[in-house]
Amino acid sequence: MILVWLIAIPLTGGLLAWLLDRGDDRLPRWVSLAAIAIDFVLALVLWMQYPEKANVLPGGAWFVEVRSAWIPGLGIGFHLAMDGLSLLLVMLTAFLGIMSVACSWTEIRERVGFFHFNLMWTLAGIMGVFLALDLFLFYFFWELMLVPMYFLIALWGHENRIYAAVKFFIFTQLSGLLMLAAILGLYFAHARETGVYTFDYLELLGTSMDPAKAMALMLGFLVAFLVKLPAFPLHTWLPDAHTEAPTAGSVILAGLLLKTGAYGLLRFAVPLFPQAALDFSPVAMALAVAGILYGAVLAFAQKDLKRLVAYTSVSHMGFVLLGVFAWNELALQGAVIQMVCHGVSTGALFILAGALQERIHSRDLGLMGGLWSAAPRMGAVGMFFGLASLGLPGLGNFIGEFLVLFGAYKVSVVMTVIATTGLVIATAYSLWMVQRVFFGARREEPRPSDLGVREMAMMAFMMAVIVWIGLYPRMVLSTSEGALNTLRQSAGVSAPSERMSHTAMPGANDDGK
Amino acid sequence: MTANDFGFLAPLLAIGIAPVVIMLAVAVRRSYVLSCGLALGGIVAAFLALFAVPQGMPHRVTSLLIFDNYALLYMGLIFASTFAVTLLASEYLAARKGDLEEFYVLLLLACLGSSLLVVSNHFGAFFIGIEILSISLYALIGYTRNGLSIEAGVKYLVLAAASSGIFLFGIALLYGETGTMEFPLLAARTAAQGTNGLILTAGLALVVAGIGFKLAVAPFHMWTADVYEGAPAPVTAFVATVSKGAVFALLLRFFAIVDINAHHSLFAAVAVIAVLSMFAGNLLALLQNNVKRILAYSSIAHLGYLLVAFLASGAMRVTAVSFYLVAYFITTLGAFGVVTVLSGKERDADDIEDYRGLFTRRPWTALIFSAMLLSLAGIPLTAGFIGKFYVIAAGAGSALWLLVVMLVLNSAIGLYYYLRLMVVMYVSPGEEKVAVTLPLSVTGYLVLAVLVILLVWLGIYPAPVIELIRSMTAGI
Amino acid sequence: MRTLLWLIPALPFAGFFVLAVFGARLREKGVAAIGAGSVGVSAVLAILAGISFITSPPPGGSWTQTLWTWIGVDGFRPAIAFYLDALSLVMTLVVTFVGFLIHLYATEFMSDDEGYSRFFAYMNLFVGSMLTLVLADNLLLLYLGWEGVGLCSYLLIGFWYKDPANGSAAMKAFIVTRIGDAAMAVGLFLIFMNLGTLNIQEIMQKASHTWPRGSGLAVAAAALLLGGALGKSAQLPLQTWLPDAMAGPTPVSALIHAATMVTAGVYLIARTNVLFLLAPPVQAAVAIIGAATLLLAGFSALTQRDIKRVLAYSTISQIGYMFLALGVGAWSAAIFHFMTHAFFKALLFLGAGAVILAMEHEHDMFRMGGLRKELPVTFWTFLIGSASLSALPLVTAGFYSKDLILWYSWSSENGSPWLWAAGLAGALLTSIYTFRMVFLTFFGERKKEAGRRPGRVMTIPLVALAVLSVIGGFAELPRTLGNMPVFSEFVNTVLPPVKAAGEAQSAEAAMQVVTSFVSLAGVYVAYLLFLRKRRYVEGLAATRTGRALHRLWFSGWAFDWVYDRALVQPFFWIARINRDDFVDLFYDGIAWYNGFFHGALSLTQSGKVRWYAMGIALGTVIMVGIAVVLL
Amino acid sequence: MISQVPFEHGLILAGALFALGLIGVMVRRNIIFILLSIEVMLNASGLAFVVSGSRWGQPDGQIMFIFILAMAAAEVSVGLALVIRLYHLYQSLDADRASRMRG
Repeated sequence: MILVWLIAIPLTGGLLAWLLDRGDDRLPRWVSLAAIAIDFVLALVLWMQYPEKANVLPGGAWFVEVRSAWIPGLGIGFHLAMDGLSLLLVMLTAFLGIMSVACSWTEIRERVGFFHFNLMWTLAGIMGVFLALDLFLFYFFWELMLVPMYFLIALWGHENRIYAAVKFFIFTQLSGLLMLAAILGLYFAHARETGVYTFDYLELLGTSMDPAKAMALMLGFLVAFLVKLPAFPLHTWLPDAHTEAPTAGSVILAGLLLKTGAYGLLRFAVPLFPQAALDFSPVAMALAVAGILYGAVLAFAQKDLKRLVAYTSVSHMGFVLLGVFAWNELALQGAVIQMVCHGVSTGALFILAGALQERIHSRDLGLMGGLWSAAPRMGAVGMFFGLASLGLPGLGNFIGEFLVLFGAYKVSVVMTVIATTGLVIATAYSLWMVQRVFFGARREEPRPSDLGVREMAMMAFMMAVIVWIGLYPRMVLSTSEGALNTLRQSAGVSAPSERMSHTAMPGANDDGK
Repeated sequence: MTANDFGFLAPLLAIGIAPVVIMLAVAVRRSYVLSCGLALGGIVAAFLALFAVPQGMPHRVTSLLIFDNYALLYMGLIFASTFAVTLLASEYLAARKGDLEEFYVLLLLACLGSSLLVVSNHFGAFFIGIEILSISLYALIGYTRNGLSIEAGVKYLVLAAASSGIFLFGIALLYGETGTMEFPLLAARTAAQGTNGLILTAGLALVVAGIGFKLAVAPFHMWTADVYEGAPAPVTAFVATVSKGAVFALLLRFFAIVDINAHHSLFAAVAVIAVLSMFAGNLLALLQNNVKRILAYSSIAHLGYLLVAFLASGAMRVTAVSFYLVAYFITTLGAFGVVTVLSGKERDADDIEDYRGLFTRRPWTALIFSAMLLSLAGIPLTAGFIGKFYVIAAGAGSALWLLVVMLVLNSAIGLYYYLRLMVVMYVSPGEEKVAVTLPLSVTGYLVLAVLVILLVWLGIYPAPVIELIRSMTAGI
Repeated sequence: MRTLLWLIPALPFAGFFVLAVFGARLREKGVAAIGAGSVGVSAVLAILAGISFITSPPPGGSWTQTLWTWIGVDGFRPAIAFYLDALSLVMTLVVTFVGFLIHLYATEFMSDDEGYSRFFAYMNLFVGSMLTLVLADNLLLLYLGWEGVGLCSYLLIGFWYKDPANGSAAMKAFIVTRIGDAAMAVGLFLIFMNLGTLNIQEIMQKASHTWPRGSGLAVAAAALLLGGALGKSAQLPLQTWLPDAMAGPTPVSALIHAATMVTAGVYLIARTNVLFLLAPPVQAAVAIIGAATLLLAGFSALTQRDIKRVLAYSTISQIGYMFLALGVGAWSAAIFHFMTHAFFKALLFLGAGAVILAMEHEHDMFRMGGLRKELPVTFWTFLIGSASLSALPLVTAGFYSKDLILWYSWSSENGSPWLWAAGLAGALLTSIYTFRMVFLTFFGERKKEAGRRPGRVMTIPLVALAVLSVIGGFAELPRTLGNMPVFSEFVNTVLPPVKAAGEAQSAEAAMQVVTSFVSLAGVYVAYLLFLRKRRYVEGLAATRTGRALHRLWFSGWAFDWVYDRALVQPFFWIARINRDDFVDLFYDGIAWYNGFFHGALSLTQSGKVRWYAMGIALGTVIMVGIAVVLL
Repeated sequence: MISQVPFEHGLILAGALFALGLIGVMVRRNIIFILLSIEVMLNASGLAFVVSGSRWGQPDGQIMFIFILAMAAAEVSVGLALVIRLYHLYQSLDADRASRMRG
């Protein structure tokens, strides 16, 4: 039941926030904060109960599960379940949820209730995506989170918000519908094989079909997840959406929505079609590497701070894609860490960008510079997250990226080497960003004020998480371990790493020449 | 004809007698409220009569009509929709001048024609039903007698009559080839003849073309926007829902008896129509600024989607079409309902600018309209989502992948204008527009509230309705 | 002591944390106490550790302290663990002790700077990272320290952030070293993939069992690690960042860009010596790169005007010597030179800092002169440092260490006369440019009044380092001069001994005479050219070849120019032309076509009923046509 | 029994009439003539029914024709009413004038 609560509390909180929006706009804020904080506490409680070795649980790594009929006529059930992977992402969702409410505290002044309604419902949808185990239910949540997100961008965004919001919506909706078609294809394929019509993930696992069909269906899933992730060349909605969204919207987009794509890959695309995913993995890894480099180069070129950060997401999520399609334990663990850390660090960068925009009313890097002397705390925090995004060891992102690369090296030496050069470009854009914003002499008066207590508190939490994961990632790793092992088992033994490891030795030799 | 037959005919009789009563009442004394009330009473009576039909379905009354669960389901849908239209129209019309009582006579006649369509088992009945419907609609569309309304009426009349000619010719060809106009017999003889008779196929194609006009599918769609725009908003709602739904129900019944999958060339032609409709509808609506026209074009696209399910085979086909129609009825009635309650005396609220900042002026109306638009776009928590899911499922189940992909692409295009319309309502109005300030229409909002509740209920928990539709359409 | 090992790096980290969080609220004295104090305590602990390590040598010659498993995935279990053996002990001692002296110096040098606490926070972070680097028991933790010191280098070069030029220099430093680091990262992947561990000692063991000498994988692994070392130690071809790094405050140059961080590459190669021994081509490359670098940098140092840039090129050149030593297998000699270099180069930088402070931030040596009288302590200590750098015979530390390198470059198995000749030429260059610097700065006519004189706190480190620059060399007395190889015996508990070709002792003595003569000759040449007969030099520089060479050397052999044209500008160009993301054009195109079709279709909605009828007629014809044709 | 006109011949005649009517709808601008052309179309269909009925010797075709007549009458009466309103609005019977709604 606790899983239902996780989704229901933000839904209710959002509704309450909206209904209570009568004059005093503090009420909706507090209600939302309370709702999402309760969620966070629930998630923490679950984490504390999380069994040390979840993968020895019978029947998979699910340690909380809810199942009831929904539309029995079509084999649709209301099936939520949580394993370590979902747990981590749910915690991330609640954590960034708290941050996104907090970072809107002074930024949003219009239609506060409705804003928080949308915020909470987006979060609820995301929670649902991470928990759903019925493919129809998954798709339901997948689509559900779009509408409030659309409103967040379209109503509270910046100059070009409508364009960005529509672009975002159309990209995700179109790819989502392709996924729906693929879900249905799988549904019928399974029914043809077994005579049972069901959307239940656990039953659909291991459906056998001919390779061409499996590949087509896998691509249907993949396109939805790659758009969300986003992978090159399906990424172009992201810079617009991230740039135009209000701060909370950017935080949720970058921190959580992108993770739903990665989660989908991990949970559905690969385990449901292991062979097709295996066959496709060279292409996917190439796309990942292209994304890493392409996003990094574009980030370097940007003049708009939020746009810059947005392109870094393209680059960083490339590592996740690389990790997922390397599909060995190292790479998968790395992808999970990268998801969590990218969520937090990019979220923090967007919050900073938002704080800057509140102060100097611009995101143009050309108009910034020299802010360190006026706002040293902001500078230090900006530096910190800049370093996190370039993958400085000791910070969480490093663990993620390096585990992915370690894992990917087992599968493809060439891809790994190219991806590693992305680290150099990441250095260039991160330092460039810090340089442009904080260093140099301040040209324009007045001097912006430094981060306040609320903002500093948020930043402190986020920095703590990044350092904690950077130095002691084992709590995260052991949480996702069981889940990832189960996923790898359910995908069967023919995971790419097993096959490719035979070729890794000569590959390494070639590289050495 | 036996007493038992009359039991089955009761709903039709009720809906047929009501206009006569209204006419008589008007002859005695003109009373708007009375005729409106009588109309509502007639519909309610007809609806209740649906529950009182005798045992022994399916039951044929002469060779013309057949009463089965399927017919009852669609009659129920038609009656309920007409009821909603009547309520919407009551206040809409009350704000206007002129003789208004006859409106309900025409509306009930149109309803009768529609009902006849869903029980017809014979081209004769089909013809009579569709003409009763059409001729009533000519008058209804031109009812408010302003320039646009008349223009729309004339256009509809000319084109509908021409398309009647087309399907009549088609029926004549079929009849000439098979010697019968009774559906089951026709199907049997067609099957016996083989499916590649030239005249037979041409006849079927002509029938489909004529029906295509009523359904407003491309390339027979061009009247739609003009008629939707010119007709009074409640009539538009009726045209968009009841008239299309009834014709589609007939189409579905006919081609359930005459297996369309056996007619490959016809199947291809209908597939082409489906694709053309999707693209034409969505592309036409893309940058349109008139809300009624947007909804018109959107309905063209939706009929295209519906044809995808129609072309599917297997058990899911009828359920998918029926569920989609139910969702579509609710959504479309809701959308035009919003247009109706926002419309002023002079003209309907059909300019997109009328909706600018609606959320600040009338939050609930804006939300209802948003819900309807989201449902049209097929977003979760609305009936439209389940409907679209069902349609794609039917298509995927029959491996109509090309059509499914087209549907998916078009949904994305369609999204653009739904979102465009939606976001206009939420942006802050530049200066407070006082163009449309009507007193709140109580019955109108009542209808809208019920529709929204149905919409969300179907979106969240569609299982009972799906089961109902399944059991009711099992015989087809 | 063993259980307190972790405190050595942890204390500076703690200092960093305190200063970062509370620094803004502390007064300068408090900041100085925390900043210098944490490193001081760490130095004391290091000395205690050293004493206990030497007095009671542990079995196996090392201590390991594992704090916790850092990452535990699959077989990948690098730990946060510290490993102390002779090599890391030497490094630790130098880092903490020299580090402490420089911190002390900086408490005065940096006074009244608005970023006082920030400075010490960064410095503490640096020391902590550097200690992590040298004490790491696995390559991943080493990499953490490695990147950490790179970060601090970046932060401190750009410390005076208001001048964008400093920021650019800082970015250049970080990015260039990151290029090397990327190679090193790939090396880590390769090593883990093939050996299944990142623990340094295990790597050493497994590598020698798994990989035959000269095998492809061993070569690749060594080459990739070398890539990292080249970047960090500013060796060819990644040396270009170091001269620009002088934009940072002088104590930073002393600590990071002379004494410690830039020698991390040397440490890395020494630490992973087995890999290099398994890869002879790479080891040869190390020697050749070292030789080439020491010559190139020597020539560049000859032409610089900025006193700190002279020292920077000198640092590159001296690290070149260390690489040369590593390349010929003289592991202990490299480490020995690292130690003496840390003393005298830190001393020289601190001295230069005192000069610069006195000259009110004037860096150009040609605008100085005659400071001998005005800054006596600085002068004498600087002179000692210079002598040590020039390796003046017998009395300087530099002599002993450099001599060892030159000897082995001739005599060891991997040595060759060419390498030796390069080293010797380098030695000549070294003493010329060093004394050019001394003469220009402290002799000749006075061109500017000395302003602020160094106070006591700045003097103490100068003196202490001067003493070390003299006596530091006595830790290793060659066969010909007392034969007390204390240092190499100690270090060789970890490092393999030199494989000498077995040259006679007399040859070594002869060699020493030659080198002594060369370095003294260099001093004389400098005296002649830069103090007595300036016109020779000016005449030489005025010729066409002279001007061209001067320009070439002054610009550091035009590496910057080439990199700018070949790499940086193209990158900027690609970034600039694709700023708006050409992929988006595709989607924009789709949107445009949708709009276009909307317009086209809208034309069909003409409003004319006859036209609509035509549509219906046409549609009917098409319908019937399809149905009949496809029949 | 009177010798029958062959089914195909009848159909060809009906088809030709039908096409004429359809073309009339498309080319005539006068709304009255458009209505007339529609009558031609409907009657062509009626003719086809009669021919078909005679082929099978059934009355059904003729019954349908009567239906069509009735329907045509109803349609024309409503149509003429609308035409009168249209004429009031535009002072013209030109069908193309009634094109205020488009796009």
